[in-house]
Amino acid sequence: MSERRVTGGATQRLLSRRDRLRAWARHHRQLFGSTLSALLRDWMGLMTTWLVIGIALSLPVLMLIGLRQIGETDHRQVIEPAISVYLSSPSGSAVTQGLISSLRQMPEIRQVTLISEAEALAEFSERSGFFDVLNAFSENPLPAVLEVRSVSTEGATIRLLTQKIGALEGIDSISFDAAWRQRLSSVLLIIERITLALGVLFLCGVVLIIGNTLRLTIENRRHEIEVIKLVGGTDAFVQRPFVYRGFWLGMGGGLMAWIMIQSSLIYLSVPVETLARSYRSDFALEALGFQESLVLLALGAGLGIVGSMVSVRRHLVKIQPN
Amino acid sequence: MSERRVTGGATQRLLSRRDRLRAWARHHRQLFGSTLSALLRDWMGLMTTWLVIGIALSLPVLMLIGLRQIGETDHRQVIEPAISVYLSSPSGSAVTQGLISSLRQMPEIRQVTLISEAEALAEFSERSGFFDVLNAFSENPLPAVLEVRSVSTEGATIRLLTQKIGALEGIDSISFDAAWRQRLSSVLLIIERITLALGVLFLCGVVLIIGNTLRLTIENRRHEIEVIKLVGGTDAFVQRPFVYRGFWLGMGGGLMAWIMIQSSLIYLSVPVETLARSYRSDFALEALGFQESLVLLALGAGLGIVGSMVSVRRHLVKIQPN
Amino acid sequence: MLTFDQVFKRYETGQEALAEVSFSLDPGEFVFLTGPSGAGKSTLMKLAIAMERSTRGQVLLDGQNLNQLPARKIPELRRKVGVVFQNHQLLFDRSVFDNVALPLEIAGHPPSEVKSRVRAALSKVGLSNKERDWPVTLSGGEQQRVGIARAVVHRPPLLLADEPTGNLDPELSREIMSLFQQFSQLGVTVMIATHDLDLVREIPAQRLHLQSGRMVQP
Amino acid sequence: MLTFDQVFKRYETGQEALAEVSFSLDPGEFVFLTGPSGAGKSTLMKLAIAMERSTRGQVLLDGQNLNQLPARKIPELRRKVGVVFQNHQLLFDRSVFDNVALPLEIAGHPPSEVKSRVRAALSKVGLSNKERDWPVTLSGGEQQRVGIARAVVHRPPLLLADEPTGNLDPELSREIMSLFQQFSQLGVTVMIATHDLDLVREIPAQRLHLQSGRMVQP
Ligand SMILES: Nc1ncnc2c1ncn2[C@@H]1O[C@H](COP(=O)(O)OP(=O)(O)OP(=O)(O)O)[C@@H](O)[C@H]1O
Ligand SMILES: Nc1ncnc2c1ncn2[C@@H]1O[C@H](COP(=O)(O)OP(=O)(O)OP(=O)(O)O)[C@@H](O)[C@H]1O
Ligand SMILES: [Mg+2]
Ligand SMILES: [Mg+2]
Repeated sequence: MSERRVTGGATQRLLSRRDRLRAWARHHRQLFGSTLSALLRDWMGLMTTWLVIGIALSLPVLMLIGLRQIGETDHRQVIEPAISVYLSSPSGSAVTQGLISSLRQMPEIRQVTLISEAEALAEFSERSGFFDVLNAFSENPLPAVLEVRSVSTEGATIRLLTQKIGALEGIDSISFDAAWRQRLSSVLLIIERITLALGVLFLCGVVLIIGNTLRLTIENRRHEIEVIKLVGGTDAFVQRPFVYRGFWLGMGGGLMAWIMIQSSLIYLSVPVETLARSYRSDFALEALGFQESLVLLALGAGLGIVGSMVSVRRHLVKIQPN
Repeated sequence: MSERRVTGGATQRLLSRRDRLRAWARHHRQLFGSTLSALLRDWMGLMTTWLVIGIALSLPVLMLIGLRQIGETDHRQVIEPAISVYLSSPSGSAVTQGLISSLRQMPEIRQVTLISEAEALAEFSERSGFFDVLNAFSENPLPAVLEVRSVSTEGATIRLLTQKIGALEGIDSISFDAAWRQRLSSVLLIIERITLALGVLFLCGVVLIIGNTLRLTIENRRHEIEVIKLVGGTDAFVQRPFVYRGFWLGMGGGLMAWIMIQSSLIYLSVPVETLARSYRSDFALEALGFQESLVLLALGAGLGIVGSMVSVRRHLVKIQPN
Repeated sequence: MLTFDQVFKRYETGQEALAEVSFSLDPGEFVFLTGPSGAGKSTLMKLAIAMERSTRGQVLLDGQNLNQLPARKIPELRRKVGVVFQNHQLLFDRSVFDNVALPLEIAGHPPSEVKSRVRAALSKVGLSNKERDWPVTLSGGEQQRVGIARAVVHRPPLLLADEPTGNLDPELSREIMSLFQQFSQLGVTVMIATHDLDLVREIPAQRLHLQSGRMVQP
Repeated sequence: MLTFDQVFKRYETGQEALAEVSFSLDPGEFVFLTGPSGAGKSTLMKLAIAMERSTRGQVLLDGQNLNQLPARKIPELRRKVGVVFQNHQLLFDRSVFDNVALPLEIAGHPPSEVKSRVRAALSKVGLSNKERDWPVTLSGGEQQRVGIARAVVHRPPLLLADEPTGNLDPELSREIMSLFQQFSQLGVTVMIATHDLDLVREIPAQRLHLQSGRMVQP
């Protein structure tokens, strides 16, 4: 199991490959716990770092959740260009039925929804807020409307489609609410820009923070590193604890982010739902699920390891005993 | 200028009060520069810390700017309860003129604006997006409207006012758009909550980060502190460099925040103005002025000094030579 | 100048380092402190500069009872004492000059005076040419001499030296000892902890001997 | 075991620390390295464990030319050498046991073996009862002995000791020296830098003498 080598008469026991592998595994096992408890000894610093990382992780994730939720509930209905076709005949008429079926046969069209005269009135008074005024009319002045959704979302294609529909029979007029779409897309543009910029900024920030924290730790343990190198420690041996520290820093940061995200979602859910209700939308903030939580933790841990890789080797090489 | 004291035959020159004051001022002058250059020597760590502090400072400030801008431009018009009074007589009639003047005499009413039938139609079609439909009417079906703004913003008072107005002549109906107000105020509630929570969180965060950075520096200079204490350095002497370090950390963080805020405002101004224009609002993001910039820097520096006060003394006392 | 009265010191670990130690040094006196490794020599010196407090008994320095001294008075006290530490206690991120200047800067002496005094102290220990060097680039003995220069630069009335010649060759040791003797002739009280019995024999001075924390006849 | 061939060392500061140093140590040999402070003794030892590289000339350890050794081979080399450093180089946040265990843990020895070997080494330097203590709570001489225990715990074929008895009383110094002699009798090559001429005289061993970086007759 182990060989003995005689060098100049002295006996120094050399370890076999299997022994060294065992030692390697032992070192990893031992570091897994010992680095965490070393970090916990300075719990105030650890909490600060975890909080900073947690904030840096949770902000872009929260914004992503917001965007995703918008996408899942209102987004498609809201941003998808709808062509409103005002009919010249009543909704029940044969002309209208013919129109609907010919529209449904067009490959460019994804969906056709009929909004009857009564529905149009309801929606109309709802949106404008002038309920009382409409009561002034003895009969419903509004026509029935077809809401047509195209397959393409591209402006030029839709304009062509509008012309094609306009040639059909039974149509009074066609409107394609470009102005309104523009507003919404500029809101979404802002949100997307912010999310993107913050996301990139903050993920880089996390790597930077972890790298920097480890750099300070290395600086603090300079003497220890020198001594270990003096008595024959390899670079890998010296580096290993810092990789584990990076892992714990990122992991804890991920956990903090998880706590912050879940509590923000709970904290915000009431006003957001009130708001959504007032628009009669079923928009609701959902907390993170099990899988998503795992992804978040893994993201944190991964960034921690990346941060340690980025920073540690560079700084360790510079430390040479003298 | 200086006295000589003989203790057991040995001569140790003791310094006069004036000399000591000079030495004190010299130490401060010297530290002002030397702490900054010491920080700059570890420029990567310094930049990271400055960036983190900058982000922590700029986020709540940006949100505050957003809130303030909303308040200055649209806010008052938007959130102030407007009572819409639909008239039974045309806008030019004597009845309407009488109604307007009697409303103007009411002390509870701040402002009365007449929206003629034509203006109402324009606004109506604008808001609802159903231009085409309204063209279907041969004559304008809408009545003239008075927009009445009350002095009070309180719900109950306004309801009373509504009843009082309802008793007047020449009125068809009155509406007070409570639902819409509710929506807006819930949006603002969310924003305010977030700003408040983030603001408190982030300012505490800055103090914590600075305190923690200094703690690590102290840890790193433990030996130096021990030696200085051993050769007769007072606690104040030992503490002084760390106060200056705190100052620089906070100051630099404030500067970073300033850069981030100004560039975010520039970066966001285009989409925000596009959006505002689409609502025909003159809402615009203004960059920070000279005074505000100074306040931001002072805030940073102040938080830095607070952070150093909070953390340094506590940690220095614990370091005793052995 | 320095008086120990029935001093007893037990560390928090339970280790008893000194027991019933009594002695008194007059101004200008020169004494050796000897004893085997772990006898309590360094502990005795730590008590004299309030790095540790005695468990029982009184330590008096320049008339002040160190057991009753409030913490904020300690810096002032330490400025009266020059100490050569067993492990040098140099600052490795400052030049030799700045290391030696430290006691003067803490006391607030003007730069011109600092300069001339530091140079004088360095030349006394034979390191005039190393003024701008960094401590890491010095040999063990050179570092030890920087520590000696720092201990004497502010001309303290009491000088404590813990193994000041441990890393020096016999010739240099003799030079440093005669330097200490000169100080003592100027009225400085000097106490030197050492293992170098050759030197102790050569120099006619009182000798305090510790054995397991007790003062015994050598 | 260790060969210096026309070695010349100039530090980056321009300081010339060694010039034309040539010597060779056979396995099991026991030599003293003497010379005044700053003569280059520590520099010579630093070259032997690749802490510094020679400016000119060859250093060979166990047949390997250290000037041509790639950086990743250095740890392996250092495991073959036990070094007692002039300034101990102990880790103050680990217990005495863990300090001594360090070379074994780096090499990956199993815990049970680490335990028995560390205890054996500590008992050889007379510190069996200090196993769980922290280095700060030790006297200067005790710290030095921990450094000695760490240097011998992994039974290296080459032992370099830089001023190992600087903080020890004469009696303890003699014990430590006889410990080193025992090692040498077991085949370990031993080189000891020292100022303690009494000890050098007492022990019949070859003596290398440095003077301003050159090897001269003592
Ligand atoms: N901070 C401490 N805590 C606990 N025990 C201590 C501490 N400092 C010293 N000791 C113990 O007290 C005893 C006396 O130590 P001291 O350092 O005074 O010895 P010394 O005479 O200076 O020895 P040396 O000549 O080896 O330096 C030793 O056994 C040591 O282990
Ligand atoms: N890292 C370094 N950079 C520059 N010069 C150095 C360095 N280390 C040592 N020196 C110089 O080289 C010379 C020899 O130093 P070395 O440490 O080898 O002496 P030494 O014989 O061990 O002395 P001592 O007995 O005092 O320990 C000294 O003049 C020293 O100032
Ligand atoms: Mg001692
Ligand atoms: Mg040396």
